[in-house]
Amino acid sequence: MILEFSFRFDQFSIFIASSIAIFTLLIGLYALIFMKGNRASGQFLVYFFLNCFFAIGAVLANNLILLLFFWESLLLTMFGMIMVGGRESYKTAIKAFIIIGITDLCMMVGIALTGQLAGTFTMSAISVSTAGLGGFAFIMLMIGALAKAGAMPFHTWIPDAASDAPLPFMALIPGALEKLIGIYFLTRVSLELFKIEPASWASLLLMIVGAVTIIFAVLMALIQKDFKKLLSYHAISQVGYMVLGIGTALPVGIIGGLFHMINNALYKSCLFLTGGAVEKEAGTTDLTKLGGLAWQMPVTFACFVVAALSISGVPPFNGFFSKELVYDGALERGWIFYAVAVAGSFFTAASFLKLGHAAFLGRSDTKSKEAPWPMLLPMVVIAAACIIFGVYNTLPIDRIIAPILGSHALEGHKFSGLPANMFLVLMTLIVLAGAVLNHLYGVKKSGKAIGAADHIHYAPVMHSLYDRAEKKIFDPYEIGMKLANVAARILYGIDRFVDWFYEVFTVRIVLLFTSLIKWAHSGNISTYVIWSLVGSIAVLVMAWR
Amino acid sequence: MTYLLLFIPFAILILINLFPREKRTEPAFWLGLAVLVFQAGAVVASQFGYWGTILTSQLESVFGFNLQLYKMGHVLVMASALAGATALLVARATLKNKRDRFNFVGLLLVSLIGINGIAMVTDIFTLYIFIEVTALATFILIMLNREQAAFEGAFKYLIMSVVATVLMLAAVSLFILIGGGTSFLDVKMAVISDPLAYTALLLFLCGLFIKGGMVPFHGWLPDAYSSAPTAVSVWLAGIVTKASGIYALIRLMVIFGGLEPLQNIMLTVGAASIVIGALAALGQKELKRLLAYSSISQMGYIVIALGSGTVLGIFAALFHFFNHTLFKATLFANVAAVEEQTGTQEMEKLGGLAQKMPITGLTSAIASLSTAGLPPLSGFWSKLLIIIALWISGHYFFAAVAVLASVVTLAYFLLLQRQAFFGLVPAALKEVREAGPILLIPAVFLSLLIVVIGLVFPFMIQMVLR
Amino acid sequence: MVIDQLFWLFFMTFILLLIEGFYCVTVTYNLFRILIGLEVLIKAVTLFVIAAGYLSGHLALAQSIVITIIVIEVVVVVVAAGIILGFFREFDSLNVKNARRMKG
Amino acid sequence: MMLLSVLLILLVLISLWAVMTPLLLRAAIGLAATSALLTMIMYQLGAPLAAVFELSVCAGLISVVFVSVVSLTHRLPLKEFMKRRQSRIKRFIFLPLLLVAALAIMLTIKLPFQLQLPAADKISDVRVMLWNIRRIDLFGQIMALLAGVYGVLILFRGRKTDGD
Repeated sequence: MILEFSFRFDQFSIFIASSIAIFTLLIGLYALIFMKGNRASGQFLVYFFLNCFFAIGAVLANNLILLLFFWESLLLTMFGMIMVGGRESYKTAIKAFIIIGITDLCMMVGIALTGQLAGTFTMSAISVSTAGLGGFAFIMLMIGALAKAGAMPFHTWIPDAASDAPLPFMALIPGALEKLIGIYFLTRVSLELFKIEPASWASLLLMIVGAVTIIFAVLMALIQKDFKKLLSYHAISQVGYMVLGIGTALPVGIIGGLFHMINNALYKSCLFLTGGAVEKEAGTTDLTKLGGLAWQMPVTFACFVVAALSISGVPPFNGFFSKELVYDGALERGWIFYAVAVAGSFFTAASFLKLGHAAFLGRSDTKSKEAPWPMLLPMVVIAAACIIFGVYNTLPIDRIIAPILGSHALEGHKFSGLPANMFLVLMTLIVLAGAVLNHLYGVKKSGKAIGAADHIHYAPVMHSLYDRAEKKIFDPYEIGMKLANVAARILYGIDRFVDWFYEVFTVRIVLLFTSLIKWAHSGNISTYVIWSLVGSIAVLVMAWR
Repeated sequence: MTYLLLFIPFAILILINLFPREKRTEPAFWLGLAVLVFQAGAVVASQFGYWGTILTSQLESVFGFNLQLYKMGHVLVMASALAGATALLVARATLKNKRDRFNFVGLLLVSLIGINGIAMVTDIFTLYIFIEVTALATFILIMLNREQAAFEGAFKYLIMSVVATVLMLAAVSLFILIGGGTSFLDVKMAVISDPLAYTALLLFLCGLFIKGGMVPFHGWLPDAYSSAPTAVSVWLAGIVTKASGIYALIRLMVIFGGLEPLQNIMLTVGAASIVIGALAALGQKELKRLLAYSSISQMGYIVIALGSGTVLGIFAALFHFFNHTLFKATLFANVAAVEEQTGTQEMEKLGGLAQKMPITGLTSAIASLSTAGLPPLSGFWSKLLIIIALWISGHYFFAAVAVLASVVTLAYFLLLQRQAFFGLVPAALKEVREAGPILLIPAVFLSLLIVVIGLVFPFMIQMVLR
Repeated sequence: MVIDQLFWLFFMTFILLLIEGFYCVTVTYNLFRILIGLEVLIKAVTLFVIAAGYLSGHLALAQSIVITIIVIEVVVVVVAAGIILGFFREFDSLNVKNARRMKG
Repeated sequence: MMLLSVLLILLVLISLWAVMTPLLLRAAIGLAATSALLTMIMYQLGAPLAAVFELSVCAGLISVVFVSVVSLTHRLPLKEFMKRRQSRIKRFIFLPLLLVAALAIMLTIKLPFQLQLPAADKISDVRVMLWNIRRIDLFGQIMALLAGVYGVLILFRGRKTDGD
């Protein structure tokens, strides 16, 4: 087996690589200001740009082993960047390191198996079926890709990192870059290396993972009370749409997933950047303390609105178009997936209404001023890109994304422009309207006037509902919202269990063996001599022929 | 060149003893360093075919030694030069007594001759002699400070070493009985034809396992490593046990690699060493002892690679051999720096040293991560090649063991980093400062090598594998 | 056939001496006696090498090897004696229990 | 053959005595006697040069080292000695039994294979062998002795001295 290390420059890889470069440039500019005064800012920037180097290497690699090299190098820079956050961040860094490290090991196994089955490690030459051992290899590779993208159940480090790591890290790595390369690799694996079919189990598995991730993370996001933490759960939730889209294995879903990937990178990094500006200027990201920033930081507010509308899927922003494509694909594969995706959309809108209302509207207790221009510039550029990619969606879809699939797969369909299926658009609009109504309802029932933003953050849904619940128990709306709340709690429990499994259970088992081995090393030399004699006899017996 | 590798250290050894008693420590250090630089230079020069023609032909008539330096030996000679230079610098900084420093150089040269001999032997009994010379010098080196613990460590090493001697010499006598000679060629002929000689080979391998500290022959190793002065630990972990145990194993596996049962033994012993070494390291409280168990685990990787029985496996084993010298020497140099500045190497008493000693912290992080096999560091490539070699030869289970154990490796190094280099600085260590340049130079140089090799290797692999 | 019988005779002696040596090393509490056990082991091997040379007709080779073994043996014993003396100076006893401080 | 068998049996017995005797001095003497017997066996087998080495170095030099070590370490008080002796007897009593058992087992099984001996060596002179063929071994011996010299210099120095 010859290890030939080569790179690959096609439409897809160049597109992703240049996106990575652009994001790194913009957010790097932002980080220069944001990290000013931090003791370890120089160290952070070194990791930051090294990260860009490794990410581009991973995207351009045409050999699975070379890809693994760059891929695992990302682990190192990620660890370093979280570490920079401060004293408390060590635990988070370790957690991220362990989770990503273990999934990378799974990926290594997958790569070894794939190479074994295909007889080569060159990606462009690999074609394996998902039957038998190939299926195992597919799952292993998928685990690696999904963990990088931050899908369930490999996500638990992201919310922790949100509160510990420096904000440019959140804006770039979990917000944009890891999504890009994670989904890039997932696409390569499922469409090129394995060529999954719409009816296959692999496709179904991906769709289930996508749907679960959407609904799970968005419910978690709904009950968060911190600007960055809320965003970090959305960073997980949005991955679900991409995975769902690609999992459909239909052209419309794949294009939707890929388009959503780039859209998500845009608006999510923009949202994190506004969060960073708020943190820098107001001094906190706690929603109970924020309020009325809209008039103090108008540009930041404007960018936030654009990005929030995008992520909620309001026309004509970019998120709307990509979500429509994903819905289209999901509906074709089963109404349940569509329902989950739409529900996710509803909660997304609700939580962003809450966030925007709490942080930017209402009465202000703090005196903040607008962020400096190097921090504003990236936000504005990205927000503008959100609008451009929405209004002129022909540009990214027809020029960049559709050619990735190749013309024969498209069969003459055109996916750009206005969505083809007007029923879906109507549904989306209804859901969005529902979200707005829900928000207004929640605010009103929270006990104070609309402007009382500092009160709303207390879970606009839950708190008001608990007050109402004593009087109107059989209100279907309330029951529905209660169920959502209970589901959120249960999912939180699962979240903690996964965490416990990674951090406590495995460690306990290992430590048990460790103490056994330590006990065996009694320091007695005759024991050691006897060991070696027994070992010699064992060697003689084992190799007897 | 083969003769020079033995005689130049020998001549220097005589020379440093000729200096007057009061003034000999400094020249001994510099001459010792010069020998090691010569070693490294000789390896580089021999890559360009420079030495073979000029000097050897004239010396050949004078000394009729049966020695040959294969390409494989270059790795050992180079690694011993690097580890030796590190050990010398660490000794200069940490050994306070002038006489100790002088004796350190002398004994280092004796064991260096032993190691160079191991790199070049063509005869199984001569191999034993050089292993024994290296071991003898090492017993004394361990007791250089004559600390209480050192007597215990050295005595355990000595006892196990004699057990190894018994096994190896029993093998040698069986080779004489059946093959009528002890050169590798005779031994090979005997082993292929006769089951008794095959048994003898197994006995010899057991002896090498003891010397190399493989599980379950490893009892002496943690005690010897942790009780020796740190400068000696660099030398022991960096090259001595590997040269006298593991390199000899590689050499024999190159000769007898095709035998199926031998591969099974290598795989089993290697896997046991990897797992038990890593698990035991997880529970250690002292830096040196942790590194000692980690050495056992890493040696396991080399041996398991030999078990694959492929050329790629042997190449990977040699590469990991070299990498292990790089990162273990760096880590022990860091331990020396920590011990020098804080006066302790117990992890519970340390903390937050990355703030106080940034360069030491950084180099130790690089070396630890390289040990755990993380890209873009050199350790990643050797581990990857080992796993690929195992996978290609169909040993899926052992490949899985190798992969999973690297998680544990990562765990104990993260533990080390957290307890020693991150977190809060204890009150007793508020005044700690960075170690002096003598301790930093080898650490920085070696960790630079780790990074550079890691980054350059993917572009070199085609050339190297050919 | 005589050769085979002779070999078996030497082999039995070799094994008996090995048993003595290893028993002594593992069972005793005295460091010095461990050294005695090690010496018995080396004696056993020396005998076996000479016997192998004698039986196979390579006595010259066996003799030269035995000479080397003896030289190395002396150095090992001297070093071991030095360790034992140092040990005695530290602990004022030769009990091997003093050499079990490093464990785990 | 007869003489050889007797010598070998004696060798086993004397080394057994060296291992079993409670007094360290007697153990050292027993070891010297073992060496002397080994010398005789070597002589019987026609290896006089190795025999001389064995006699002078092992029976002579090593015994000197042993005796001096024994005399440098102090003796136990009589009461302590008797107590140790009791526990020693308990521990060492199994050794003769073990030896007898091993001997019985080995006497019952015959050699399971035929020895295939190689052609006799052309060089029968030890001097030629040692000085011409195995010259590298001599170099190794010199290095081992050098290490021994360092060992004596470092280990036999008195208690830790400070300074040079």
